[in-house]
Amino acid sequence: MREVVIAGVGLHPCGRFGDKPYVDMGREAVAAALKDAGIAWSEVQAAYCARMYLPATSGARILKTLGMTGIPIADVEAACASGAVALSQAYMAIASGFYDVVLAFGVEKMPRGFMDPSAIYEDWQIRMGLAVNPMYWAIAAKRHMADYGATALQMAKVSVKNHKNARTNPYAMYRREVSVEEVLSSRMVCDPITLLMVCAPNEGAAAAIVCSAEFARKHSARPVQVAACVPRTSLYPWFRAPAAYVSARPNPPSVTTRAAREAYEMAGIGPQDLDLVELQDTDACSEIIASEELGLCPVGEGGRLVDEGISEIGGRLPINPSGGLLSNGEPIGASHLRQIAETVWQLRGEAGERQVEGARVGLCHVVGAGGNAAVTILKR
Amino acid sequence: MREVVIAGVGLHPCGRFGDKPYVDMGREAVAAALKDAGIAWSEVQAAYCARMYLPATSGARILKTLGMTGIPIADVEAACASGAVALSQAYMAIASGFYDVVLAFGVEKMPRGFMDPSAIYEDWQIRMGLAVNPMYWAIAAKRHMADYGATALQMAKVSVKNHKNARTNPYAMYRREVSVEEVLSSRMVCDPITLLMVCAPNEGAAAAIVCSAEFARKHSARPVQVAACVPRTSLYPWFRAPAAYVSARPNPPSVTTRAAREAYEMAGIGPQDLDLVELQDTDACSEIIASEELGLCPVGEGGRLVDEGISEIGGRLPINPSGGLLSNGEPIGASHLRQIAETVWQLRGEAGERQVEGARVGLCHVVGAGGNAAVTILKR
Amino acid sequence: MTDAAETANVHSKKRVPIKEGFLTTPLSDLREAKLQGSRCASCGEVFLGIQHGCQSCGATGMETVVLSNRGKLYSYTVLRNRPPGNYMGPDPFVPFAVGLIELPEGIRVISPLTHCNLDSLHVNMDVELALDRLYEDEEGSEVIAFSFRPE
Amino acid sequence: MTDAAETANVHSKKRVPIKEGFLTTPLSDLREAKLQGSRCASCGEVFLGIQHGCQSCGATGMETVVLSNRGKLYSYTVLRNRPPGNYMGPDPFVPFAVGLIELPEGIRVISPLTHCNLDSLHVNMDVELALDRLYEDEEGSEVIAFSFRPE
Ligand SMILES: [Zn+2]
Ligand SMILES: [Zn+2]
Repeated sequence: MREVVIAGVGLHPCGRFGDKPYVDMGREAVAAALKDAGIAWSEVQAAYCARMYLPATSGARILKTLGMTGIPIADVEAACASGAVALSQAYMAIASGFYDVVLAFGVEKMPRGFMDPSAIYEDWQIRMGLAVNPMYWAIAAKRHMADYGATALQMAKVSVKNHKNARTNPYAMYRREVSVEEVLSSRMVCDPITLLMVCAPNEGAAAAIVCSAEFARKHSARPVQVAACVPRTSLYPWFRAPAAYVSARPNPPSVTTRAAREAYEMAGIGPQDLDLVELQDTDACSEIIASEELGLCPVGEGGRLVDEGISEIGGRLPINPSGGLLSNGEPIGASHLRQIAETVWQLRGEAGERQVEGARVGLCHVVGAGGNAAVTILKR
Repeated sequence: MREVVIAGVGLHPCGRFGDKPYVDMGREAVAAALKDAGIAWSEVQAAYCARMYLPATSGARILKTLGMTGIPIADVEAACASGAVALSQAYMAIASGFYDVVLAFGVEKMPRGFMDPSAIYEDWQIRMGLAVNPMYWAIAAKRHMADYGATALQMAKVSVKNHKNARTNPYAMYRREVSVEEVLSSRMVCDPITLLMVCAPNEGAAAAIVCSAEFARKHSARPVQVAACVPRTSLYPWFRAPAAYVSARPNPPSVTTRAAREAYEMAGIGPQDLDLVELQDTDACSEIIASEELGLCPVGEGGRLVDEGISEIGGRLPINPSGGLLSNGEPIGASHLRQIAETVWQLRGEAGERQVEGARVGLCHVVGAGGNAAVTILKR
Repeated sequence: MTDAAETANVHSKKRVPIKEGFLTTPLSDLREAKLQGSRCASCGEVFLGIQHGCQSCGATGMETVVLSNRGKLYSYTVLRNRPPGNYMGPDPFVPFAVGLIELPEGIRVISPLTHCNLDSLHVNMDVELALDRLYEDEEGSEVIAFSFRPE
Repeated sequence: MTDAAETANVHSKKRVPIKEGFLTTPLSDLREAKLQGSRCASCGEVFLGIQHGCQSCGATGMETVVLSNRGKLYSYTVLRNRPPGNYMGPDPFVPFAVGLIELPEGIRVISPLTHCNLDSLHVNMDVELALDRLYEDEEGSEVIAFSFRPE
């Protein structure tokens, strides 16, 4: 298999953009990635568009505005891991030699108001009031508190850290610092999760130009290697939306843990080698739990990472230097590729005030509906 | 690259199935394909689920009922070519050696009543009454008549042939023979297209177990080789739903023609080598035009294939021995894989009364919204 | 959900479960009906409702099993905002708790918690099943939903 | 679409095109307004409406171009059933023709055919633009749609 690199990345900011068409958002992210890579659109040989709430053939509709070059274009979806599916297909196509240059991009534009719960939940769940994503996070958080002593204060600190990191991220939705008191006293959503501890589904677009190392050498000044890209689904049981029940027997490793282990093995890199992590903080406690599942610390000690400053920029292992989902929201199709763009910039030393000094290896993680998760490891 | 084969196929019938959940339809097709292949679900290493109108993570929701084995599962979509995207991803994964056994399947279950036009069309097109798929086929047909003398009688004969072929296809939606007079006098939809000349979007599921030739040798008695699988998008212009305008300049080769040429080259097989073709007869004239675009006859002579009995079972080159979309309808995500299943059975000599004698090479073709088309060539 | 509906032994309306297969029948006496599930004959894993196959081991031999109406609160939260979509609970909205209930059959079920004081909930507390009419469907049948409440 | 609306020179209501960028402005006199498109400065391809880039060659330099109001009927059909969704035409439904109109600028546009006898249509016939009020939007503006009719 050939070495696979990312030659360029591009983002459309995360947020809410009213009537702005998703076609424009997607095109802007792709055009930025092509420019960053120094690669012409006509050189791209295939494209994968990750999206969850957009209509059929969104990818083709976006890309025709750059010129209809006749390449295969597929929309792909795996809930919160959609972007990782796009990236992993591009990875496979490049590593195997099928193609030299592939576009992996993701776009999301939510319908106005709340997400349609029927996209995920069954009718009876909606009627009984169980179609509430933060409910699952909160129930997991409450048990983590009971089992390991995680605290609402630790969760608040996670939120404070991520909001602080986002201050200088021009693509983040929220760029305002918040205090521990503000987080704890913000409106309760699902105990113990307050409004400032939870991420919002929103809009955005992200793109990565994936190519062979050989091709990149001729075009890109600063390619970043894709050392692993591992999307996986959960073994039974899966406790997260839209689960209705789970096993009370000892559970097998979580899908995040399994994806991470495979990624570490594929990359020949362990958690101790990581310089930064972008992970799925759909809520503040999810950062704590995911840190443990990814092997960044022993099980039950995720709260210490923020208590001891380890996960801050400047700490031993910065987590979510971009501000994470808490500050960027979750433009679902774009979310993993947004993490990828941030990590590429970090590894190139281009992250400005939120730069993790000397970063050489970064991990990106997503997990969500349908038991989908993915771990990607990038290195320079 | 390694040789890629289909070790087994399975179908859920095409039609309308009321409240039957898509999860059950999909599971039944997948279970049939596994049984046909003699391969256990636990041996499958990755899965691609093609679907257009179903909700997020449909693939994972269907496959968890077979047991959550933790493999990567992605939903893929490219309008009418969705199934070909699933198959081509499986092909790439096997050919490159990433995996030995991959499931490519497709499922569709339409919402009750008509398809939601906003999945394809823009608001202004819907308001002006332009969001009508058969309109595009009819406008193409009318011009083909003016340019080359194609006739409504030829179109009626195509419909008669395909309905006749479907008589003994247990998976077809319509299995009743019709007469030329019946076709011509059926309700006019869009001149010159009558109701019996047009296919219906409907429901169904289809699955193929794709694996390396080496793996198949140990499991499957009758593997069929995937000689080419080529999904492509159109160059500008693209005249088919939801196009609003096209160029009046001389047009480049159509996406069907380009996909076919690439498939022929990849397979080392020409149109003269084909023993049967399953192609996208969304309407009767589309069969005539696609025959020309696929190089089955010179441009303008597609009508002769049916006039002279060439495209009948027993003719020199049977087209749509399954009954085509006219008899099976178009369960969009499943449609290409339904063609694949039919062709696998034909190449194995298992197609019963509709068997094409001695068939060794078959071509499957789809084309639709977003400028997507695909050509797959199978051989034994 | 009202106490009146819960305690009514005699009723004239047809009753249907919120999801086919989730409850034992008949539903004429809601104090007698229970949650129903499927047990894998191969690995023993227990699931809620009717299952065609085992999500854990993939086996297809499944036995119907009646679930205990007493369990322990494995974890919980309180929903402070009206759930989206076609939520059938009280209007105007009243915050309510949702728990993950561990049953002796080896399954944990997500369920609303009713008839309880939101402030007195705690992990591992004993809870019991409560079946109540949630709404009336288009055919005029009473749709019966499940919840748990402190014992 | 009514002749009254078409011939109204004086109007008090705001008028907006069915799609932003499809028509020249102002829309005060519908006999003067025309279809509007974009021409690629690089390859010369012409598109309907505002384009950010050329779908044919990918260049980004696009010039606005006013499209001729006379063209030829390249092909057509007649819609015999009510279109799905939010179709704004007459209710009850009246069958109408749709054509692919070839304009001298090198573009063919899909357009309803109005003010015509459905039986007298033929390929290559001369047609001309007709702009009419299709409906009134939520803000009370007249929404102007395009069609072509026999010259
Ligand atoms: Zn089992
Ligand atoms: Zn151009």
